[in-house]
Amino acid sequence: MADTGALNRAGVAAGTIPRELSGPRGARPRRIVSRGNIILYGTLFVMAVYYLLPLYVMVVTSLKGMPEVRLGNIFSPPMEITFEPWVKAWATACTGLNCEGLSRGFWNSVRITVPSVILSIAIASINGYALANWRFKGANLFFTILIIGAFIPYQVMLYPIVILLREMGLYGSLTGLVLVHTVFGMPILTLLFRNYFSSIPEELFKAARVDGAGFWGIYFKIMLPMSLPIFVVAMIIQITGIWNDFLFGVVYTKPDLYPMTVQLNNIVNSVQGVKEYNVNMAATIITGLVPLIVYFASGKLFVRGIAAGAVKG
Amino acid sequence: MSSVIINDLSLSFGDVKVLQSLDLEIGKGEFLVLLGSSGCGKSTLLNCIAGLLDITDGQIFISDRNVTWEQPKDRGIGMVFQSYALYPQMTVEGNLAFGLKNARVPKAEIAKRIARAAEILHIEPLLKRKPAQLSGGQRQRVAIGRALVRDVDVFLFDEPLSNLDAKLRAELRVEIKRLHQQLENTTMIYVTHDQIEAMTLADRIAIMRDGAVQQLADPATIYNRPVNKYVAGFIGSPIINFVDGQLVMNSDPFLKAGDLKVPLARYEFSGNGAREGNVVFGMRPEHIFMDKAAEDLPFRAEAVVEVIEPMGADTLVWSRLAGHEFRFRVDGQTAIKKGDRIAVGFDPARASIFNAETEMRL
Amino acid sequence: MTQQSRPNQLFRNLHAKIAAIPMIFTAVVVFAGGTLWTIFYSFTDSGLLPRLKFVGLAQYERLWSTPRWLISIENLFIYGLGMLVFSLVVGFILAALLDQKIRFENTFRTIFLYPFALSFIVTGLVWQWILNPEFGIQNVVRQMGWESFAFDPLYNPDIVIYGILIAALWQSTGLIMCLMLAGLRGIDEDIWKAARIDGIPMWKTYLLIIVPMMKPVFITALVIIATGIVRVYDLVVAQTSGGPGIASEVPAKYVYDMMFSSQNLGQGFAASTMMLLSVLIVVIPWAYLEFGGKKRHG
Amino acid sequence: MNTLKAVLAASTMLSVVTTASAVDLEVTHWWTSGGEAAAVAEFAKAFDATGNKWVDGAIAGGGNTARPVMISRITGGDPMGATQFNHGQQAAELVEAGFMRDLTDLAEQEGWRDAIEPSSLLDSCTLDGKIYCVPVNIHSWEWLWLSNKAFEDAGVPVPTNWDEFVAAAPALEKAGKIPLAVGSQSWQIHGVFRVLLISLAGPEIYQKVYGEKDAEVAAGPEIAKIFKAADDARKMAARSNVQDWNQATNLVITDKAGGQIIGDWAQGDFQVAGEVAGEDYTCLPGLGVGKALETGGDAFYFPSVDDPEISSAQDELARVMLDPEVQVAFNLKKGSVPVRGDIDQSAANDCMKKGLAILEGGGAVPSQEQLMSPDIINQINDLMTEFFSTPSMTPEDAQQRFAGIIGSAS
Repeated sequence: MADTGALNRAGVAAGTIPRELSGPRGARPRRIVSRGNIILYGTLFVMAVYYLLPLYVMVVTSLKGMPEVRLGNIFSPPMEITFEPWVKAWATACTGLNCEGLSRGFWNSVRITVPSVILSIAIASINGYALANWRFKGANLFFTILIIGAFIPYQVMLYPIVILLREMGLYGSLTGLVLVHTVFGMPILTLLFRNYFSSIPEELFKAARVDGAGFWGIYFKIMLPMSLPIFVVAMIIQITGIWNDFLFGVVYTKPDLYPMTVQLNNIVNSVQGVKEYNVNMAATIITGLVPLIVYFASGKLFVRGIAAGAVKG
Repeated sequence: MSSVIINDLSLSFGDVKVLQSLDLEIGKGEFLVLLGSSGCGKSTLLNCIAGLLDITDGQIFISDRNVTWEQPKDRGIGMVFQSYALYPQMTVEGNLAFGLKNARVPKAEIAKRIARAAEILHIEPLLKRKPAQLSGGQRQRVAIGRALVRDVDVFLFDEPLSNLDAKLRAELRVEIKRLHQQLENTTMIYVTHDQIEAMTLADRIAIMRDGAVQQLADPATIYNRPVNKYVAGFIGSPIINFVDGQLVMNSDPFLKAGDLKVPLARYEFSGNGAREGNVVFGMRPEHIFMDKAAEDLPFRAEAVVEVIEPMGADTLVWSRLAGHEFRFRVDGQTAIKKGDRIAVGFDPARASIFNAETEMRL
Repeated sequence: MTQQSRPNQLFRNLHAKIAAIPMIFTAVVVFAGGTLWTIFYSFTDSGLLPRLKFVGLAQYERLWSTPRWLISIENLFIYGLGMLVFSLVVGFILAALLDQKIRFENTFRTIFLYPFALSFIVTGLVWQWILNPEFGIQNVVRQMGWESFAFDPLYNPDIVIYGILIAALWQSTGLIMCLMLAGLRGIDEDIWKAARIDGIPMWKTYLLIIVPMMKPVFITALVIIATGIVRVYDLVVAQTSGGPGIASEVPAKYVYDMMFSSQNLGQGFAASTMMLLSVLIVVIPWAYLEFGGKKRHG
Repeated sequence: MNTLKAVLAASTMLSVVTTASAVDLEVTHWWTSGGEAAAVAEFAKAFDATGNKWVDGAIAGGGNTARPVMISRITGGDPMGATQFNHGQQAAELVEAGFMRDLTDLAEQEGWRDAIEPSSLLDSCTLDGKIYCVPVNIHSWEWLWLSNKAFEDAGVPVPTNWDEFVAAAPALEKAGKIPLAVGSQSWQIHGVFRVLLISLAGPEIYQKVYGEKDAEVAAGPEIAKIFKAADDARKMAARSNVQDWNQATNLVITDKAGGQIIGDWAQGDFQVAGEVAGEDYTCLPGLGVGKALETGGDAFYFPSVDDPEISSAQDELARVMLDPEVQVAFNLKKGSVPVRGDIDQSAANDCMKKGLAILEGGGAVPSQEQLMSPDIINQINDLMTEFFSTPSMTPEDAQQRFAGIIGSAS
């Protein structure tokens, strides 16, 4: 509103303004409740309801007892809040004879996600850097294959990878699954990093070369410190992606190592009599909690990073 | 003794020839400006000298060493970029020290060199700041400092002033010149598209076009005796007047262009001599005079004023002379108006005449 | 040391090449190799285990005469078209709304994007619950007094794929919105000023000026959506398991079921080869344009 | 890589030897419902009693979800200690490729050939004269489970055969009940069809179609009748909208549905729910008319491993599974029939006794898994599912497609 003040002062200072010029001045009066605003905020509100509804239903259902769930109004708030479904989902829900709930799957997911995220990002960032700044003959060909690989339905490679892992003696091991996540995360991450590093002025890279830094020197001393946001983005993408993975977790590991999503599916599908929707919903929320926390914690960076990486495409 | 020698250098990307068989020899302590419009290959040439681009053919020598396949860091060069290219995460001091650390220069020596560079460039108070906290001019000083601390024989400037506003540009230009004078034995190769920078800074200017050098000479020669029509048109502001005409070689040679007839007895033809035929006659606006100042000149005529562009110190007059458009410069205080008929004159000895087909100087 | 001759090309950028070994391995051995292996074995009658008994195109003939495959293709087509159109339109509209200098922009954006953090398994389970006619929306509306209200997409073979689409859109439009928003923010303010001075209505400015300017963003969004479409699997498994009947089957599930449940690898490989083929027809020209042809030099 | 593996195996062997013979044996299966889990616990208990440890590898979501995981682990070189499969052709290729242990010696030592009844069960485990699996139970599909209370509510008597059930459907509908509960998974729908076929058309026709893959019979009038009956069934099941079989069973237990056609494993869930056969629910083997039961079931396979410690644990488990006491305990919980002919059946409840009577009367027919490849079974599954979920598809169309699939299998 600084402009208005300036304008008003100018008006006062001018003093003798001809009558015909003394019409409206200053800022245009803004109506908060204009028709446009009603439509604008109305639409946003309706959309927000659509997006929030499932979360609401999950939370509400998970806090109800089974008798109340059976009453059938999924939107009504719980009459009597109970945390039993949460406890059950976390600690005692059964798959076959294993009644440890999701807790085991949680730690498995942590054990799978942490090394996978680190390895996949390390490799992809170096790939992106090599592609953006150190183009060598054939680099584009490999990159093109890699990007096309991003579109190949996983099913096409499911079986050959079983064979590959078997030949390497890694089938069913944590290492094997980490490698699979690294391989399948590579196309999109490499693209992300390549685009980001390409957007860093080339002159900076040239200056570093004149200053005597080599391939690794430039990567660690110049590029890495400048790329914190894109690394955070990559981490967000990978943590959510790997945490949420189901297919690889189920195909390439054994039950000791099942990640949380697989356990969730097992618990939800291990119906013993009636489906315990409240426990299922609690289990669902618990499973989604980690990526949700990552997302809420990273907030703006998530959005900004996506923009930086993807818009340049 | 030569500092940088470029021998038959070519560069192509696939089928596209970017640089074609260039030969250049730059003396120790010389200030060479590579001048040309964008896309002429001047920056590419600089990158080749720096070793940032692999050349297709030819050789590069720096300080009598064949560095054609050396890494940039081993060539004994420092480089300053248009966008400053300061490492944003490091302080000014860190930026200055980075190259030295990579070269494993002892700490004490690094401190000494930074102190010296900071003094020369007046950036001592900035050493602890990050680049983002600096103004454009300060950043470019730091960037120059980064080349300075490397203690190298050759400085490469890639349009270092193009991102600055006019006032700062003038300031830093002088500073670069002073720096060059201070560092007597340092060779500087400077790429720009700004002819004022080129004229003010250069010992010699290489004018480039389409990956080839058009003319390599000192600024005065470039200005007074451009080797071809392109160079004549490129250098000088306002732009040189061109008139298409015929060269007639009677006892006294003269230019005939419609009703215009200019005696060329005083014109110094270049070595390969002059032949009759179609030519382009060039005359710089600042070499055309009016009224009294024109009285003693070998060529005089009457011109009609069409447009007047006052520019403060002087005024640019667009006039029509014997059917041809001539721009010329007069004093800023002039009282002439549109439609005035005025007497103008010039000395044909200061003209440049080019073959209409080859566009080479006659 | 002064090198007089051109060094061996193989050793130029040696570090970059070493660093790229994992990428080259992935591209060549896993992606290209694995794909070729699958294609190769699609001409065999491999059952539970791959075996080299060639049967020509028999697997493909059977594939295209199997109703379940045809339904899968039809579903994928509907789902894909729906995802493309609605993701882009809804994503763009949401982005445009958020770009009106509104209050609580961050809150709204957070709300629209959070489902993207959830897995398809979670998404599928939640929407299965909400769309469950006994407990979900249908029941609630009926309890409110509209007795004949019917909304049971997951139990109606004719519209089940749209039930899946609703969940998929819920999960993924937020991402598209974010891309679009970034694209909108990247557009020069002067364009808006010019359009206002020229008196062009806002919707027209968007449609005729802004959207064409955002072509790269749209292409990126398109590629991201398209990648997800062909892959759709977890969501269907969690939401309907392909049912009711086989009404919501999708190709990825056909492949999986054929390979592992019917113990007919050959048939599964043939189906995945068809998926691959359709993807490649779209992607190869795009990838070539985007990454193959263009050179980046000063 | 193989040397490395050998070294690793050797080193683990050493460590095992020093720590006595307690071996953790991972057993994968897809038994996750209440009754099933209780039954598995019997195996686990008995196995743990031998000093070894049962590591449970339950995979939920039914055999179609679990088998891929098991197969890829075996072919991927990371085999479990033992794994469940259905009898028949599911594991045939794994056996052929040498992934499974030959149990012939153990079988002779333990005298399985004499003990196991019907002998066709062991035949299904046999390839080239060698035995590769341990059958643990006999399951039969041909059961109709009825809720007594549901019929009471509808005011009609509890039916005693299929035709009466069909006739009672309108009354059930009127009382707000779902006449027939059917889980919408394809294997369950196919199961309903097969039960109709074996019970209403008889085992000979079943043998011709499923065993000999006779497309003419499949297109003939007897099968046409079955498709008519299936048409009735799909109408009765129109409002059934559950997925899993035990959800459907639960509809019967809670008296929301009149009945369900599903195998004898449903009995386990009736028991867990505290229902009593004859009082709360009624079971009609062969739909009350048929005199034949499929005798399929589950079997355990033991992947070959190099480690002798694990091999001996596998032997131990195989022995435990066929132990007469364990057999009884397990099958009681599971609701299935023991595979041994030489044990006391007195603990069996009413329904089980009815089933045993039919089997003793020579009514055992091989299960579909023994007769057909999974590929063909899945094709029929899909067809039946399509038929049930597409009201516009006529029985005639469906039959024609059915005959086509049968023809392609021969």
